[in-house]
Amino acid sequence: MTRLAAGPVFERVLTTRIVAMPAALDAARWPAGHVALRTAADEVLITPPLADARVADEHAIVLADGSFFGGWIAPALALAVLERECEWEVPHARPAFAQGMVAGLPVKLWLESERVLVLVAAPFAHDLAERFVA
Amino acid sequence: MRIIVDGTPVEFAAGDNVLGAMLRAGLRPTSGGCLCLGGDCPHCLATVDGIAYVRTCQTAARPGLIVQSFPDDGYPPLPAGSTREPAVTARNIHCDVVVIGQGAAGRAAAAAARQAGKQVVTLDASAGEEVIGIYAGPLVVARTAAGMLHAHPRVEIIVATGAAEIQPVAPGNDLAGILTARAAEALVAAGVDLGRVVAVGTPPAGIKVEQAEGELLRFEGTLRVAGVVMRDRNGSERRYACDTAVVGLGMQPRDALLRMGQGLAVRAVGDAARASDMPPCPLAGTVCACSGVTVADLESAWQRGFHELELVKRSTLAGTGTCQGMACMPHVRSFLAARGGSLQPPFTARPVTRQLTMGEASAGSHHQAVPRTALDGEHRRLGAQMDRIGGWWRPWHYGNPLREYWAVREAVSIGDVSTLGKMQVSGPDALELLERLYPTRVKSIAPGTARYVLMLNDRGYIFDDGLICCDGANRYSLTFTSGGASFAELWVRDWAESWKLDVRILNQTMALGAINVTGPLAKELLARAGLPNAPKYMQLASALVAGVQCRVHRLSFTGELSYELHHPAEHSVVLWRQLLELGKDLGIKPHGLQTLLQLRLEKGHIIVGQDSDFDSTARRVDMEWAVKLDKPEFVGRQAVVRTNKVSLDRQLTGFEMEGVAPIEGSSIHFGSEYAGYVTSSFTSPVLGKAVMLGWLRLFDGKLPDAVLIDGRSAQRVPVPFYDKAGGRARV
Amino acid sequence: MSLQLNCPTCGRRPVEEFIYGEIPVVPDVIVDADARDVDRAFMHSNPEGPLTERWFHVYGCRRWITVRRDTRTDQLLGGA
Amino acid sequence: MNEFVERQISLAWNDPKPAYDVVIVGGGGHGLATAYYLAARHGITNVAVLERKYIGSGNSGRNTTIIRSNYGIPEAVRFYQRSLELYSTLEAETGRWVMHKQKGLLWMAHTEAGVRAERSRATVNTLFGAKTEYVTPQQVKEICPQVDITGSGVWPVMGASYHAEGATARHDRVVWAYAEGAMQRGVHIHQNTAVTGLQMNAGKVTGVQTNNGPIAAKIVVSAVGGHVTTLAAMAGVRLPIRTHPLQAYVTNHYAQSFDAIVASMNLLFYVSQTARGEMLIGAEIDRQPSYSYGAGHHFLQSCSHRAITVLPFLRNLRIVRQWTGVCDMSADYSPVMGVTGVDGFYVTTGWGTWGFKAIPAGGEQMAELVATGVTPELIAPFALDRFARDRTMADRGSAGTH
Repeated sequence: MTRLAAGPVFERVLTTRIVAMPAALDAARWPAGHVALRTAADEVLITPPLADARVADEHAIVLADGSFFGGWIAPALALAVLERECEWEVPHARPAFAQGMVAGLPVKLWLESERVLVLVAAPFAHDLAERFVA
Repeated sequence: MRIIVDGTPVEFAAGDNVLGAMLRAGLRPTSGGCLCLGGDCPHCLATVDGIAYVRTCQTAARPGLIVQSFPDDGYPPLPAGSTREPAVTARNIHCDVVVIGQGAAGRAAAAAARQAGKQVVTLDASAGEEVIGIYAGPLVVARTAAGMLHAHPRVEIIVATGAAEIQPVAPGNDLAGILTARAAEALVAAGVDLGRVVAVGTPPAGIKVEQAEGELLRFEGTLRVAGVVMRDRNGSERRYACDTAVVGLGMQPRDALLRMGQGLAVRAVGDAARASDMPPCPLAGTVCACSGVTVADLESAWQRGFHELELVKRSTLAGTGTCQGMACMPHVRSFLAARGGSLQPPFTARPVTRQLTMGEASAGSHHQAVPRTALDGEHRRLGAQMDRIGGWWRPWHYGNPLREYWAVREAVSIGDVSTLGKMQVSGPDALELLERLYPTRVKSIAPGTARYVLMLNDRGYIFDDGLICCDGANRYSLTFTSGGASFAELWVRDWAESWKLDVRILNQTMALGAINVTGPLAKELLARAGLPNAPKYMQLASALVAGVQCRVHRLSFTGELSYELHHPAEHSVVLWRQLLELGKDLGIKPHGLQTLLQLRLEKGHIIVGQDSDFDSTARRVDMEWAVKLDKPEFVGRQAVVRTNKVSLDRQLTGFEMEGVAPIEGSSIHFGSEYAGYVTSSFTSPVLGKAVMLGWLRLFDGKLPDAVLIDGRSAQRVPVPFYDKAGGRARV
Repeated sequence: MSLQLNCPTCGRRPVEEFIYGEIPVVPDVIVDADARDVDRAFMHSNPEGPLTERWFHVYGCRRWITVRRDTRTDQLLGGA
Repeated sequence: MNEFVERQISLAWNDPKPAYDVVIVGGGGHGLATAYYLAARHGITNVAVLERKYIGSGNSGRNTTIIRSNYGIPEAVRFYQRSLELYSTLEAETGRWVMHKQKGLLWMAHTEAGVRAERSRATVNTLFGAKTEYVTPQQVKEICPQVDITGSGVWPVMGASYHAEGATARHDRVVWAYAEGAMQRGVHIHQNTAVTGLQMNAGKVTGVQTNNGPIAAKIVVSAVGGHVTTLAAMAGVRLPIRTHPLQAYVTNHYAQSFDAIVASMNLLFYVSQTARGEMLIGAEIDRQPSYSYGAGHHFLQSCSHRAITVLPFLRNLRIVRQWTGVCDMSADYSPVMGVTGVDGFYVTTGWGTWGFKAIPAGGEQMAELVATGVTPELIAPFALDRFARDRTMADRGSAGTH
């Protein structure tokens, strides 16, 4: 039987956070190699952070944001924990973004076929590490 | 293979349930009552592996399992309990259809749903999957040997739980040796010898019985049934001697889950969908074994005016025990129909239909997570006593609050204020939004400066305070208290949407750390950290401090020279350690919340939520200067105007007293009259007396000057208590 | 109650992910400015039946959504 | 013989009359107590109580039966202390066993702020006649040995207020004792009688419409629970009330050995053992307004989890039933009693999650108001017009709790 690692390693995740008019975010294109999480109609979270983030909205708030903890983990582990700790149905498509309560925490998920990014606001990192285990 | 029953090993065979093994050995967990073996009646309950009220007929026997009968004279004892048992886990399954019950009807329903391409989850009590309830969602909750199962069907729930057999109600029905027909069939199939069997009503299949004819009058015997007495058509009694009495009195649907799921996509199939057979009106005997209710009790309740099924249930407690009316309800309904002339609907069905422990119920639940700042580890390493304050883990003190206090007053200290709410607002309507939200003239806040503000709800009551910082044209940063921050975001977004204003809002509370550098040597410390020209009072600057990019707020809550360093939270630890290192020879100490609360009290600053109340207007907290009624519109303005027309009843005021401060919450008296209470108190080392804030009632339109607090003389005094001219804070 | 709400950004989620917000409705028959203010601040229509309300999705997108719900049954209604 | 089978109380039903001096809408504890005290203390017996289902079918039959007076503001402490005293003599007054038992109530704090709040509660309680003292964690352990004062290492108990007079009584029996006492004095109680409208004449209430026809009345008192807003609207009265579900559950029966009532300020649960030995557990209200009696799974999960943290022995107790009431929660978490601005129409509402403990004093005071036309001093602070007068009764001692 495969022995799993004691648990996923979570660390601070650096991002670029942009709050702007939804249309400006709809129109924006991000360079390859970045994951862009559309957390709300007027907000996007991009990791790794962008060197030069621009959107067509002069009032946009664009920030380097290190307020999340998380990490990439194996889909099998993620789904096993989610089956236990997540009441809502995780999307089946890949890639997919989802956010909501997991293990009682406000969790953001980016699900790819080969890996899953799990994020939580840094002040909950301790709880995530305690609760998001195999 | 053996189980242990009341300390004695009992053999069991593969496939046995606990009750079956006990019956084969001539034992049973409770003294009597008609056994159903279907999980419906309360007659096979025992304590199994420390858990009382387990239906032994539904529990598979396994080696070493410990069964204890209930005490003869009462209820089982409360267990001792332990904090270290592993938590029960829950498993969530999303599917199209959940089928509850895997008898013929349930199997057919599941097959049909699968045929139609549906994802189906089946749950089968006989396989140890007991459904405890159906909830909105919809959600089917089941207890299984492997933990709790939470099934979330997208399409429908099919209840195929079958029917329960109706229990006999007659004198002697609490004897042992009475079985329902299905129970008898199951026991015979399992090789249990029932001896001489008499059948009442529909006989069991495949068992040699003597059929008792007529109307059931009573069971006879001592502890165990020895005979059944019937009345025949001619009215004469006849006794049938027996070792076992088997009753076939009809069926009632197990439809509690169906009724519980009203309004949801739930349907019943098979016997669960059938109508209930109605037994004849019971004449005598125990109706509800769980609560010890007899037919005589029903009669008494009826005679005394309790006619509604629910009132009969409540006055006799019939149906309120372990089986939740499964055994008694048909008889109680039949009784009431005979007396009142109409059949009343059954009790309302509510969870739980099959029992679960509180430990099982809690599966999948977590405590509300309490956030930690980026400096949480630093505080703990420094030996801080941590406390949950304003929704965060924060250092209450680091072991010696007095040293922390003096460090601020005489040297320099740092405090973690990362928990402050922080928000950015930009957009064409940013100024308009803030003008409408805040009771201050936002337009007059110059770029690069900040202003202290109150936040009023639409009752005109203060719900938070903080700062507005102007970052440029239509760009603002807002701060809120630690406890108020989460609500503030809801509040700002809600108003912005409701006014349809064009703004961008970003909550930065979690993204930014904040360290307060305070004390007469604060400026010196910042100079050492690379900031020789720190901003002036209520001004802002962006600067590198100890190599970390910071927004420096020059303000003061402690009463001493103070700088708040807002910075990306990922750099908090570096900044904190650097400041402690650079300030070593300046006498630097970190201060906790306890000290901060004391320092600000000496300055008379209120803590919203501690000193203010749910109904604190600016007038009541004596801060009317912060509310600009000459502005035409802001949230709460109408309420302020309205409440100002009413006489003031009480005000938050400062008090001083000689000696040691009384506890917070102490009562204030004016003469013999109750006049209010203390909200904050502290024996001030620097002033050498007790200082307090508290609510004081007005008497004849005036605030009394001399009062009694905790029975001791105290004086009402203006705040601040410390550094009245403000020279130390504003240098 | 295990109500589920449909967040347009995040999808169906249990109600525990949201914070409730009421939309005050002051009846037109109240005309006096102070009386309207008191009503808006303290009184509730508290209908037994359809109610339009706001929910803040605190565990997800952190935005307000508007929901119509029948308070007698907690069934969600369309049209919000 | 099972002593919990009720064998004393007799209810004598009458046919409705076309008119009464007083019609009380709502046959729960408050309505019936008001009727009882009208008859017993003021000799006013031409009274009808109208109940849309059966008596006690609303919140009176769905609460967790706790009686206490450890509130946070003087006005509330005084009022609930009166109620607590009336409860302690209710059996003597009615001659009926309502299973009243003084048990003592522990209100635990798990934070510094909680400790401050409980010290403060003890102070104001003592001052206004309620017996409450601040106790240390060690004393908590002595009062209730089952408490794990480490809070499973997660929520340690830092202190508590101990309200020695905290008690319980059997909720249904309280309802019936008042009903019987009222009936014996001539009051009529009509079940299955739903009020569908109010009869008004020149701004004055003159009676009610029911599903069984009209009934005239000189005075109509609303003692309706969760559905009060609908009734008051019939008189054009706006109320500061929202209706919220409140849930609870019980376990099976166990031998008596949990003596106190235990509540936690931070973990928001309360636990007691009933006279029959069930553990009775409740928590805070559901946050959204609703009239649905549907049971919630999250409540069962979360409340069990929180209670086990401090009372680990609960882990292995089996749950029998959970249920829901819909309660009338006021804008300042205090009751609303008295006149409404509409002649002949009085309300007693805002009973939120604390209505049971207020039944005797609420009934007594409302009866005095109806009988004399003068608002008694004890309930004057709880008048409906307090919101417009900026005299709200916000009470930290009751907010979000039972």
